[in-house]
Amino acid sequence: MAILELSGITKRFGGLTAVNDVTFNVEEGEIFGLIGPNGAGKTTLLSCLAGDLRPNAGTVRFDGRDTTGLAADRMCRLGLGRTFQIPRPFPHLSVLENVLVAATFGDPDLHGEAIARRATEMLEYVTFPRSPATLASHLNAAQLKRLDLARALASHPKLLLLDELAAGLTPGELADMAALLRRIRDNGVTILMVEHVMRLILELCDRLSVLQYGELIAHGDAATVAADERVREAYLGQNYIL
Amino acid sequence: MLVRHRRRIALLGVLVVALVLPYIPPFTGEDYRRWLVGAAFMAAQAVAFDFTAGYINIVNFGFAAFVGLGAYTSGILAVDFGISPWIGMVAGGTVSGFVGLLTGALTLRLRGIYAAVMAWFVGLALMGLIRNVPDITRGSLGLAVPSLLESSENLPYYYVIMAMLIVTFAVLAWVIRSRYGLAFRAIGQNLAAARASGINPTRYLVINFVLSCAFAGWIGGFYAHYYGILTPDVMLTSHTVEVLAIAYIGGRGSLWGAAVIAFPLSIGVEFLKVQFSTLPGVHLVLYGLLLIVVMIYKPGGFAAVVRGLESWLIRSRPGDTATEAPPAS
Amino acid sequence: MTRTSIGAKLGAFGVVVLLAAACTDTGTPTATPAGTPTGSESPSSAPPATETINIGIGGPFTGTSALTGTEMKNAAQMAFDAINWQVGMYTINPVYVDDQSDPAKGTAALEQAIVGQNLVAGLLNWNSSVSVAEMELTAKYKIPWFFGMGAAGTVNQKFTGDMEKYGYWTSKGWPDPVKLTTAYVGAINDAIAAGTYTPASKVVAIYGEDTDWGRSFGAGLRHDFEASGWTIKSEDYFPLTQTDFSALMAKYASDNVPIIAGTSTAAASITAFIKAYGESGLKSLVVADGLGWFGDWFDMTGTSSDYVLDSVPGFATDKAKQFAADYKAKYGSDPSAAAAGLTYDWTNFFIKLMQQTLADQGAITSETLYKEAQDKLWTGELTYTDGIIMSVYDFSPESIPDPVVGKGHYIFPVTQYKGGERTVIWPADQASGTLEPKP
Amino acid sequence: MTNGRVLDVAHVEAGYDLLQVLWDVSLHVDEGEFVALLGPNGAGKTTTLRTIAGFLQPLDGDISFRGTPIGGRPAHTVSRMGLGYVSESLNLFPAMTVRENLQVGANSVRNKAQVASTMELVFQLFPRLLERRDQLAGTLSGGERKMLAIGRGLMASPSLLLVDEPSLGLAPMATVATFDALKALRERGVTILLVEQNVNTTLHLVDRAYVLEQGRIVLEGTGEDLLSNPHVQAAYLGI
Amino acid sequence: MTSAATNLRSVPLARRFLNFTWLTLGLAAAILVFEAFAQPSIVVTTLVTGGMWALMAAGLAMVFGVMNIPNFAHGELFLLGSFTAFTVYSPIREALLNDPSLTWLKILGPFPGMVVALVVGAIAGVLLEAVLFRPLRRRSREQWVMNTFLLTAGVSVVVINSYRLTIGNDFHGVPAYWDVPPISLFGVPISVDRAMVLVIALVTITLFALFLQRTGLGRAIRAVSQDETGAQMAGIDLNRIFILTMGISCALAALAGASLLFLFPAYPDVGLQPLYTAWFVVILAGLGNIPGAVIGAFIVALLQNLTIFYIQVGWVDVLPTVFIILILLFKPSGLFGSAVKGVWEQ
Repeated sequence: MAILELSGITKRFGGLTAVNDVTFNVEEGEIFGLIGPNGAGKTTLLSCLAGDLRPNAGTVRFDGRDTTGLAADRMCRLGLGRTFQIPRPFPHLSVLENVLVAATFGDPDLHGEAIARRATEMLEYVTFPRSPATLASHLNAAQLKRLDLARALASHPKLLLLDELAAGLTPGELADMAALLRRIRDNGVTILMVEHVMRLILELCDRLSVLQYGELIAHGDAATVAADERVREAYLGQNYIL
Repeated sequence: MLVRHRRRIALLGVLVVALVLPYIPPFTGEDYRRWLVGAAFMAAQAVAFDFTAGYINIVNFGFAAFVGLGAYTSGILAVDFGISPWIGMVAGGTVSGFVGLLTGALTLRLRGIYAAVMAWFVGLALMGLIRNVPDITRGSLGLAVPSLLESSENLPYYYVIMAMLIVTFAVLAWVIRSRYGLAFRAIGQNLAAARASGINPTRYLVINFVLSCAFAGWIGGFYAHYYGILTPDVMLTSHTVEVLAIAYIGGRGSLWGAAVIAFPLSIGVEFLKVQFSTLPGVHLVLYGLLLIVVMIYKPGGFAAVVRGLESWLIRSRPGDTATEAPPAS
Repeated sequence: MTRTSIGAKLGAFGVVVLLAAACTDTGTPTATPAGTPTGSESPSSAPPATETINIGIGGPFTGTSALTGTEMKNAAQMAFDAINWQVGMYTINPVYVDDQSDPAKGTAALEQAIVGQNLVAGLLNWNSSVSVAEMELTAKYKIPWFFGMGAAGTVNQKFTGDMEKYGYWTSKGWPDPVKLTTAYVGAINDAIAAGTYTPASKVVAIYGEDTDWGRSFGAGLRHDFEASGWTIKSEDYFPLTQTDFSALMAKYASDNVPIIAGTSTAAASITAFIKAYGESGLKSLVVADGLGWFGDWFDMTGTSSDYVLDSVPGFATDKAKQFAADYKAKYGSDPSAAAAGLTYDWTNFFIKLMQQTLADQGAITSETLYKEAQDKLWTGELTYTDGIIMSVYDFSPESIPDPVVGKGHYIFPVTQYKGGERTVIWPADQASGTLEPKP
Repeated sequence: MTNGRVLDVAHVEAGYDLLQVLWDVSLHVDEGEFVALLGPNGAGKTTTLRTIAGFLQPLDGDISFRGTPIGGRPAHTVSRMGLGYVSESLNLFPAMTVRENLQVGANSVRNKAQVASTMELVFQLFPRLLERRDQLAGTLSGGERKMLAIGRGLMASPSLLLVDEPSLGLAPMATVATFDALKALRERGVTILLVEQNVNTTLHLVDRAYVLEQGRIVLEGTGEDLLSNPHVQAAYLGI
Repeated sequence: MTSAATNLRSVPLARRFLNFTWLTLGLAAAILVFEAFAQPSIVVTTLVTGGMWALMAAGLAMVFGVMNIPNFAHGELFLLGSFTAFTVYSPIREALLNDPSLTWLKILGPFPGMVVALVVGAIAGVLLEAVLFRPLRRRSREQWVMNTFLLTAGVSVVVINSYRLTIGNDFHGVPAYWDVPPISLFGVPISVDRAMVLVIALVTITLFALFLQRTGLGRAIRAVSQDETGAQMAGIDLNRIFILTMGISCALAALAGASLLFLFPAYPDVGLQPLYTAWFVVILAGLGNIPGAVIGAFIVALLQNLTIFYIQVGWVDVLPTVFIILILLFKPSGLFGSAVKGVWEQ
């Protein structure tokens, strides 16, 4: 069953068409990859389906209902968790409070003691390396990414949108992250990830879509897409050392 | 846990001091008691102001206009309809809250300085409106308003305004400790992340504005029936600056900082004014300088100084390892 | 949330420190206030004083009307200087009550003065809103206050509404402006009747500063003009500080109004208004009540003020000119007749009242002063005729709290300007010329 | 005074507020060299560059540029001495045209002819910028912005260019183009200190490299040496 | 791209409403402009008052754009300028009164005051930066915009009351700079003083614009306004630019005060009205947008004059304010606002 169905999504900014007639489904329980060169419209597409932007045309169906144009907070409460390309913490709240915000407002089913419990659990779940009392403004980039992830999970999402979560991680950290994402998926959360790091994509994703100049140019399982001549040509380039 | 318990006791202590203050010389004098009324009036306003400025990070630069709107509502109800000031004050709060709702909705899409200036313009427009409908408000002719109490003593008024300060503080502090407070702070610090965490910013922003403005209007009603005369000048920007100065010197985002510092500050200003009566305006110069020095050297205000002292005391007493307990749970 | 415990203690500490400071203040005698015998001669020349009484002098010494307040303070000092701050065996100690044009600040200052410095009585103030708020305090402490300049009808209503209580605001230094507008309308209507002035239409544009004074004056004009068959085309009230009137003049030109009438008490504002009128080339007849209050009005307006109507004498008599010169010598600026001149007269009236009280009742206290006000002032028995602005200052049971307005009392003939000179044009028995329309 | 030593960083410690990031970092760059600073995220690479460029005060240690100590000097002075810095976030002037951005880059150069010829050089290096010279920087694509940032860094004719993560956020194609440009620069004799995530590509490109881990230099060597270093292979190359 | 503004704009109803409102606003604007031209006196008055607000607003906009300081004390520089001009011009005027035959002095007399005011304003600006903003910047840049807003509010209180204490409350003005009969512009009589204000404003603003566009220093100022770090990388000394910016901005305000002395005499509160109006202008135009501020000044002047002309002087603050609120509602960054420096996103 598809948890997310995009059909004919188009988003224009003035004269520029950032996303043009994009259609694909994300199946429940899979890890779905969205790749493409810079400026291809990946983040815009993500914003359209997370409720930050309203598409000019097309519909978004999430979890069986039409959610086109619903605001981001509504989407979150419906079960859509997300992380940002550049992490966005609440700088003057502690790490725990950061996660508490999402547990309190992101999951309508959670009440009372359970909220604090959820927040603590999520920090443990992502193996957050520092004290929960640390102020978010004192964290480094990698820790902020992890905090973003914990916060996204605290709203008990059915679908997780990850925007370049792996950017800037070392190979060692990358392996940890891959394991963590797999564990999240195994716990029943569907993942849609936008990523540049091909190794992670190829390793994790069941299926891939490739976006270029706002249009889908390839679609399918990782091996097929990686082998697609158009993709290699347009996206990977010739002399790139993988 | 111990820390928070002690904190409550300390605040209660301050409250008790404030309540018995009119019986301690020289505050037994009517003139000092009037200063106390003025101080408590400023404190209540500053608390309501900080509720917006310190949490959702929007400075309501038209604050005085909301105070004035409440005052005028209550005053007009009393003068033209003979409605009891007690009810009028609540009505004033309601009207200010309603206009706060509209202003909150207006400023929704704006951040930082734009929202502050937008609120300022709303305030200026309100003042202009009051000024230009003299048939209703008497404009600059001044609206004479009946008193709240029979007595012309300051003491009962002091306890009325103290009660209003306590209610304002208690209600707003309670809201801050609830999930609403968490939402306010989240919105104030990162709007996009707050949305992505399931917070509907419209809702909380408007709730915050409505509450703050409603209390401002209610407190404004007290102004009307204490001084007995209203002119559009109550809505002047300079009055907002006075409240803002107290809130900031008290420390943004603490509520209690503003409430506590209002007393020494506004009484101190009156005191200076008497001391320097030969040089009218010196007290304002000193006040301005204090504001400048605080902004440059202690932007966290009084609350930050206290927190610094506190953590210094805690550190210097190793036995008392009070870990920072997570709030709002 | 926030950490409070030590914060709270510190707060308490702050209060205690403040308390201590305040205590030391009340423990020591109050610092001698400003201007106490500033210009006094050597103390030995005065008879030895046996008692000091504190007299409040109100006014907006800071804030937006500080210019007026400062002039009032200076003029009052000059009046008291002249008697070396002595009335009989009493030495007068002035307590300056700075209301900042704000009822809240004003009442705080006044209550501090009354309680902290034991005022016996007080005089003067400027804004009506402050008057209304301060009336509560004079009633509460039974301190008689004299000649408050807050003019608006609000003060009268409050006074007459409960004279028992608010009678302590014994008298106003300025009548309800409504009473002052009749003269202009009379002058204009009489000129039309006499055929010396033939306006194209009976239409008026009213303007004024947006204060209690300006609005009351405008209301008076509206009432009087409408009563004699005129139509009001527009009414504009501007801030006290407004100096740019070009758009307003464009409007008058477009409306083609034959008469523009109004007032402002701010020198900068009214002179700018007249200047803009001159530049605009309008032919309308202008009533600019208050233009002549300012010593150097003609320097500021030049020939723009030609054919403008006004009804204030400014410093007309030799005595008044002497005062203006003395004032300028002492304080370095030109006084206005409205603030400094009237204050000087009212202060002298107050001194006379104190002297009379001492003579009649043998002591100067709040009670005797109030009784004197009731017995002699309100009845019109006690008047002041040595003024530099008005010939007679007096009250009557019908007029109080206002002074008696009218011929031989608090009123001025309507004058018309030309080349900086004024010609009295109304009432007829005092007139030395007739109303001339602008050619 | 070693001849040809452009940059000498000796025992530098640095950090933010209460958080120390660098411990005893020593490195040097010689005339004409292409040196890389590698390491995992959060190791302190950017902090090192920021400290050298004068945006951070070192807590301890010495930094000298062509023999002159520059530790703790404000950024603009360091820049004027001939040390160019291309930051991770580029810091372009979005509402100025490409040409104006370059002109500002030559802010400290008084000689107009020299500015013109350097701009010529930048346009040769990045023909794309020439095409877009009158376009606002804010409207450029990611790769073009990178080029502009490097171009701006070259405008003052620096004798050393610090480049922070030129591949960050770029699609592989654009990354390749950027590396090509760096290679070309190097061939023109510009001394470069490069910070990179992309260990494999970088090591193929540079003369020497340092590996920074948790605020300390742990390895140093030529590109080839490090490529064959077991630690590097295990931690960064995934072999 | 994911700002709050775009979020809300994505609601369909709001969008339709928005289009509708733009249409209405546009229509209203067209009618207003037409009305204005039907009355040449409004056009002339607008040009003159717009010129004065432009001088004030350009400086305010620049300080915000470059230094992120919402200067609440901008009006006090106006005061400083008018008092300086008064001090310098008074003896000149005295000389003219004694000997009216000095034609050259009659023509050139007012200029020394303006020049000195310009210099004094610049010095005051430099002092403000050196004594207040630099120490604050060094300590913390957190909440910078609001902190400096409050800081300048404090400066305003201190300056006004210090002026009151030392110089007093008197109005220090001159009846006219050039005491000659009014000239006629489009058939509307206008005093030479007012015409000169327009000339001075236009010349100053043109020079200022050329300075920003064509000179290296001007480019450096713009560079700092767009990216401080980038500017430092290019060897620009921020402190010098800040001092320069503050100096120029304050000099402009002081020049406005000086050239308007015949209309606004020097007194403690004289700066308030110009300050409010300048704020109107920069908010309407978009904070930090200097050319926008110049255009905005004329728009605000038009609004004010139309209000006076067709309604009442009293509404002169209310109606333009309501109009600005409407504009902000649908264009949160102002008429010409751009997202160059996302200050409101902080």
